[in-house]
Amino acid sequence: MARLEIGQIIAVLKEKLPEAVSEEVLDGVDPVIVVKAEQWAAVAELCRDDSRLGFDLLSCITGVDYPEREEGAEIEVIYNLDSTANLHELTVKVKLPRSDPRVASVEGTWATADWHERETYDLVGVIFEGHHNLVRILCADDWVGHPLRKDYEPPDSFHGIKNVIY
Amino acid sequence: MTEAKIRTEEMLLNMGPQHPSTHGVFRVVVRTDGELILESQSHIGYLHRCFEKCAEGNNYLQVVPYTDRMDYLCAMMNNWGYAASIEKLTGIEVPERAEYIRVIVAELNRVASHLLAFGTYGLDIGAITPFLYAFRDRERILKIFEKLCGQRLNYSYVRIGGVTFDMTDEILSDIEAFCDYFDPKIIDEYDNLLSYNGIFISRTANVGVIPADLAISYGVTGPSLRGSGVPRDLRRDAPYGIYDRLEFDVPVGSGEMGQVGDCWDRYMVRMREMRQSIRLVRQAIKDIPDGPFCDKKAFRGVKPKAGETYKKVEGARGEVGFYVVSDGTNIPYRVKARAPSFCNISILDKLTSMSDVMLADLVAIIGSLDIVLGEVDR
Amino acid sequence: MNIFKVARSIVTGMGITLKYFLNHKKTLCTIQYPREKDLIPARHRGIHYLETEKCVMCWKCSDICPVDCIYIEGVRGADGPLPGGYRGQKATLSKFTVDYTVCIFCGLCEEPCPPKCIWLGPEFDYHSTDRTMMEKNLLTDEVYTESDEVFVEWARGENDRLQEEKKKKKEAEKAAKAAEKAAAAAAEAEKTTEEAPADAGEQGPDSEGEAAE
Amino acid sequence: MNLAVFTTFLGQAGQAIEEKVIEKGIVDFAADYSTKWDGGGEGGLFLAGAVRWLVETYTVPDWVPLSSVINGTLGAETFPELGGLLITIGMVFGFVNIFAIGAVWSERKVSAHMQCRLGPMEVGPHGLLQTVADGLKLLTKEDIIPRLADKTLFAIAPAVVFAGVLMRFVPLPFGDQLIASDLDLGLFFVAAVGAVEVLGVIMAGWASNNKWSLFATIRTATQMVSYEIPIGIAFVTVILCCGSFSLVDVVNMQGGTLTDIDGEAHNGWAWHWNLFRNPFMLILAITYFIASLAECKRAPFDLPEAESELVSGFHTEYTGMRFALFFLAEYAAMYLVAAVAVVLFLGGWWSGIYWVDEIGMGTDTWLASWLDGVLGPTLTAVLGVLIKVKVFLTKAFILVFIQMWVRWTLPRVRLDQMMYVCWKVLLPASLVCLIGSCLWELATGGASFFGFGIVVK
Repeated sequence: MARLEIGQIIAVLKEKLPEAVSEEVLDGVDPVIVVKAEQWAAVAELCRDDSRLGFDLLSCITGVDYPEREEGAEIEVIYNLDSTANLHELTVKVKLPRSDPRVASVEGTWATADWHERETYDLVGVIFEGHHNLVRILCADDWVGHPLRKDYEPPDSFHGIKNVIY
Repeated sequence: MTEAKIRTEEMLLNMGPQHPSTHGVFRVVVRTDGELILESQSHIGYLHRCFEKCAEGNNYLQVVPYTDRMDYLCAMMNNWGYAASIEKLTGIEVPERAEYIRVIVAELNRVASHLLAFGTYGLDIGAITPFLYAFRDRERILKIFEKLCGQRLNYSYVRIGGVTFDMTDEILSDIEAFCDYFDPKIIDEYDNLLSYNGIFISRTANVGVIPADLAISYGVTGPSLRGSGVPRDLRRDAPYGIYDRLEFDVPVGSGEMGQVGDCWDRYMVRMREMRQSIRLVRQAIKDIPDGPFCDKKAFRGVKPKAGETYKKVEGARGEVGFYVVSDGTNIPYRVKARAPSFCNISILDKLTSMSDVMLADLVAIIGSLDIVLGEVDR
Repeated sequence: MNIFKVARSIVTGMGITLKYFLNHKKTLCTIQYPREKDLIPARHRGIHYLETEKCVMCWKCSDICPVDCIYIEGVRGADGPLPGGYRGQKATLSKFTVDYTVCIFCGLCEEPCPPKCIWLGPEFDYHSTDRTMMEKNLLTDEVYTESDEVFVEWARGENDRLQEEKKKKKEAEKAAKAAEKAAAAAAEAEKTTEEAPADAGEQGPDSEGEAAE
Repeated sequence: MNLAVFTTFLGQAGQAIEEKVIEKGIVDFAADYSTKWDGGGEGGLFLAGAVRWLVETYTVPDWVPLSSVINGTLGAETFPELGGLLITIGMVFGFVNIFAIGAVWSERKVSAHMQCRLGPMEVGPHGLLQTVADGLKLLTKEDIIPRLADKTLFAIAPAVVFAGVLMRFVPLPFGDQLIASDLDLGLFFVAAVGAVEVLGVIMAGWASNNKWSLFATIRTATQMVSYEIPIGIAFVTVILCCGSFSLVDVVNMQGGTLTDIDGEAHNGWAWHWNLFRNPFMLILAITYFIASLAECKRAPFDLPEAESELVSGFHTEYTGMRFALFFLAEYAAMYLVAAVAVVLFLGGWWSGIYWVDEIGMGTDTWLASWLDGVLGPTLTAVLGVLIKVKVFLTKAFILVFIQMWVRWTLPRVRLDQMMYVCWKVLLPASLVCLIGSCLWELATGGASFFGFGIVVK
């Protein structure tokens, strides 16, 4: 149980799942690894269960929409993992196509992913496969569109309530 | 009469969105068998105003007042979390004096927030007087903040590159006077009045027990996690600002009155944290250096280069995190706020289904998780 | 739980409240609000005030406003051609209002102001029974009323008219110049027998403009 | 009614009373014309007699519709006690209202002073009239009945609750001889009629058609029915020791001039109160007080109206005057349980100082004789009555203050804990006290803690 550097973390991941990590961005402000969408569930399990990694806390799930990017990787889902015992952290990205953003749900791995994934679905429109109750959480159930998509246009009215723009 | 002949009916009860014990517009649909809760389903979003969308339309500086309104009870920590993330992104060095001022105001704000948690928790359990005492003392802190930055709740005080106003000697002496007034005497009085009250203990001990692993899995952070016995405090584990230079303890729940991780433990962690916060404030006041209180250039506006970062600070309710994506303009491409209350309250449904919870216990559990709906719904 | 422990804790608690009850004159911490008022600190961020005579109408405050609640209209220029308008520094203002149904009292508008003429004052109890009455006219320090609106409407027209006039004047000047040039050119053309290019290209409005909002 | 007729009527009545008073003297007049309010004769109330006399003497004029029926049924011949009744009802009702107004005000003040506040300060000096203003506000409020409520039950429930409390005032003394009706089974009546209040609360919660109110209703039913048992046992113990169900008898055994089994007279002092009659009584008094808190739904047993859980519970749906009736009933019940505690344990109207107690009682103590000399016998008698009323009310008000004090200090218990306190703490404790008191009485031959047995005068 010790704090690992990002290189060591990647090494552990590659040792177990050599194919999973598709990209490593280590020169940014935070080091980021990009994981293939279809491998993400396995990576998540590994991150939590491997005692060297011990990422037991999922801090945050962020969905970002980049409509100008190349086809097939416009939507990024970013997972911020944290270890309460080892005190290291990891940022994992999954890139998804904008037309059909689907990624495996990790609510079985971290229970907190339940609400975070619902929120990301609600606001960015990422579909988390295997989530037991993927419905809107912050917006109303019958809201149309995903507000944090860059091409989102707010409706003029909602159930007769006018959208007043100051 | 055989058992089959007794027919009981389950009742679907709608608690909220307007209910005094949900601490805001939070709705729980509970299925009850008499007073016993069989299952609950939380509904949030009544206060949703899409802070993240607002942030995409404003420049980096203009987002600061929006962060105030997330957790309006400890706005300093939200300001700090956001400012720290932008500072990390741009590489702005914060002046030494500003770092000390930040610690002072953040810890005072933590005390104010915990005081409110203490008061409203008393109110939830049925004791009204502690609430008024807590508000009396919180008022003193708010007065200091008002003197310092002109506002009582939505400070917008901690900003990218420093703080808005300089700390004057008069305010420092006010803070010192508050610490002397508050620390041993008043908190002891609170403990005698409520914490160790027999009825209070019987209402909160062994109620809503969150085991440590479950708490971590549900992303519970802050005092609620420490109540479960996990000594995780970002001020110590991932030091930011000048916290690595200051001495403080991390109180954790130990199951003094019942099981580890019950409502009483979570409550008591807050009470003990207040003492630690006052200790931190005293140290910071002692060491505060002279110098500039802000980075003037950063104050005029920042334009980080393209990149992204996640920065977390220890708020009064847990980990306040900001994931900021910059595309090189002066307007953030994406700001995602990780609100501690959002994760903390998500455990509620699990808790009600896990053990026998009565209607009055549900109130106690929600109160002990200390949520702020402005933050849950953002 | 031990019944005597509970009883003792109850007695302790009741002792505390009794202590407060008996010393209530000393422990009193409230004030009788409308008659006694608390000291408002100097940095308090309340209702906006504007020192009109300093205003240069730069729109920096309305630009920085995160909720866009500051509305400014007027004419820029040192001479202040708008009759009845409020004279600022190098500007004549017809409208400078803050909508308090929108304002969040963040204080960001104070900082970028070059002459530091807008500031948030100690007043905080701005109230009304009508949402339309929640807009404050900083020029008069009063509620922005319909008669103000009438003036602003008129000023808008007047502004347009002034600009139009200015434009016309300029155009006329230009035309005159062009005509002069044309005449000169014609005089020359007479020699060269070429047509003078008569171009009165429109010049952008230099420094006056209408408030964008 | 014709104004002229009315003024003549009043004038005649006044003249007649005046003549009578002159003829008989005030004391005899009162003694003649009031039976209920005048046991001892000298302390009787003039007003009671006057009204009674009016009802007896005057008949409704012929021009009033149904005058013959009224005269036949309510007139002096068929219903001779009407005057006393009216006065009694008026006094009790007036007392309850004035007490409620004062108690609400003092509850606000007590809570405010405990919480470093001032409380109401605007209406009247120190906000004294605030409650009156609030009452007026409640009166003028719209009376809302939810569409899906059971309208009949919903409408009558507040009245039932209020009547349930008001009826319990019947056998309750306010001072020596000041009692609406000294029932032989007074304590039994108090305990029995208490159930009417539960009924009213159940009606209110059920008829509101609100799930939260229903919760409150069930809580009220469990709570009040359970807590009647420790209260009943406390009653039984006192009845066993005193040998009488009558509240007046119970009080009379705790002070004044006491007669023991041998017929010997003793001076009554504070230590002759039931509270000190034997060691078990002291515990019993505490269990009774705790149970009475639950009985009148006060903190820490305010589960039926737990504002942080049920949001005021069974009266959530009530507005205006109907809500005010619940409110009145709550405060009346507060006084009632306190007054019963005073009667049972704290010596009723006896101040605990023999000489003070004997003022106006016709005995020859130094204080009484001195006062007789200074004021004359009639005024001394009146003074004696006033002192006793004052002592009784003071004791009751101190208990009411303790109720408020407890409320503003303690958190609320949970439902199961409330039942635990009742069935596993209070019930065994009061049963032990009952048996203990019985054994004590047997062992000492009916003698009290201080050596001599007392019998009813």
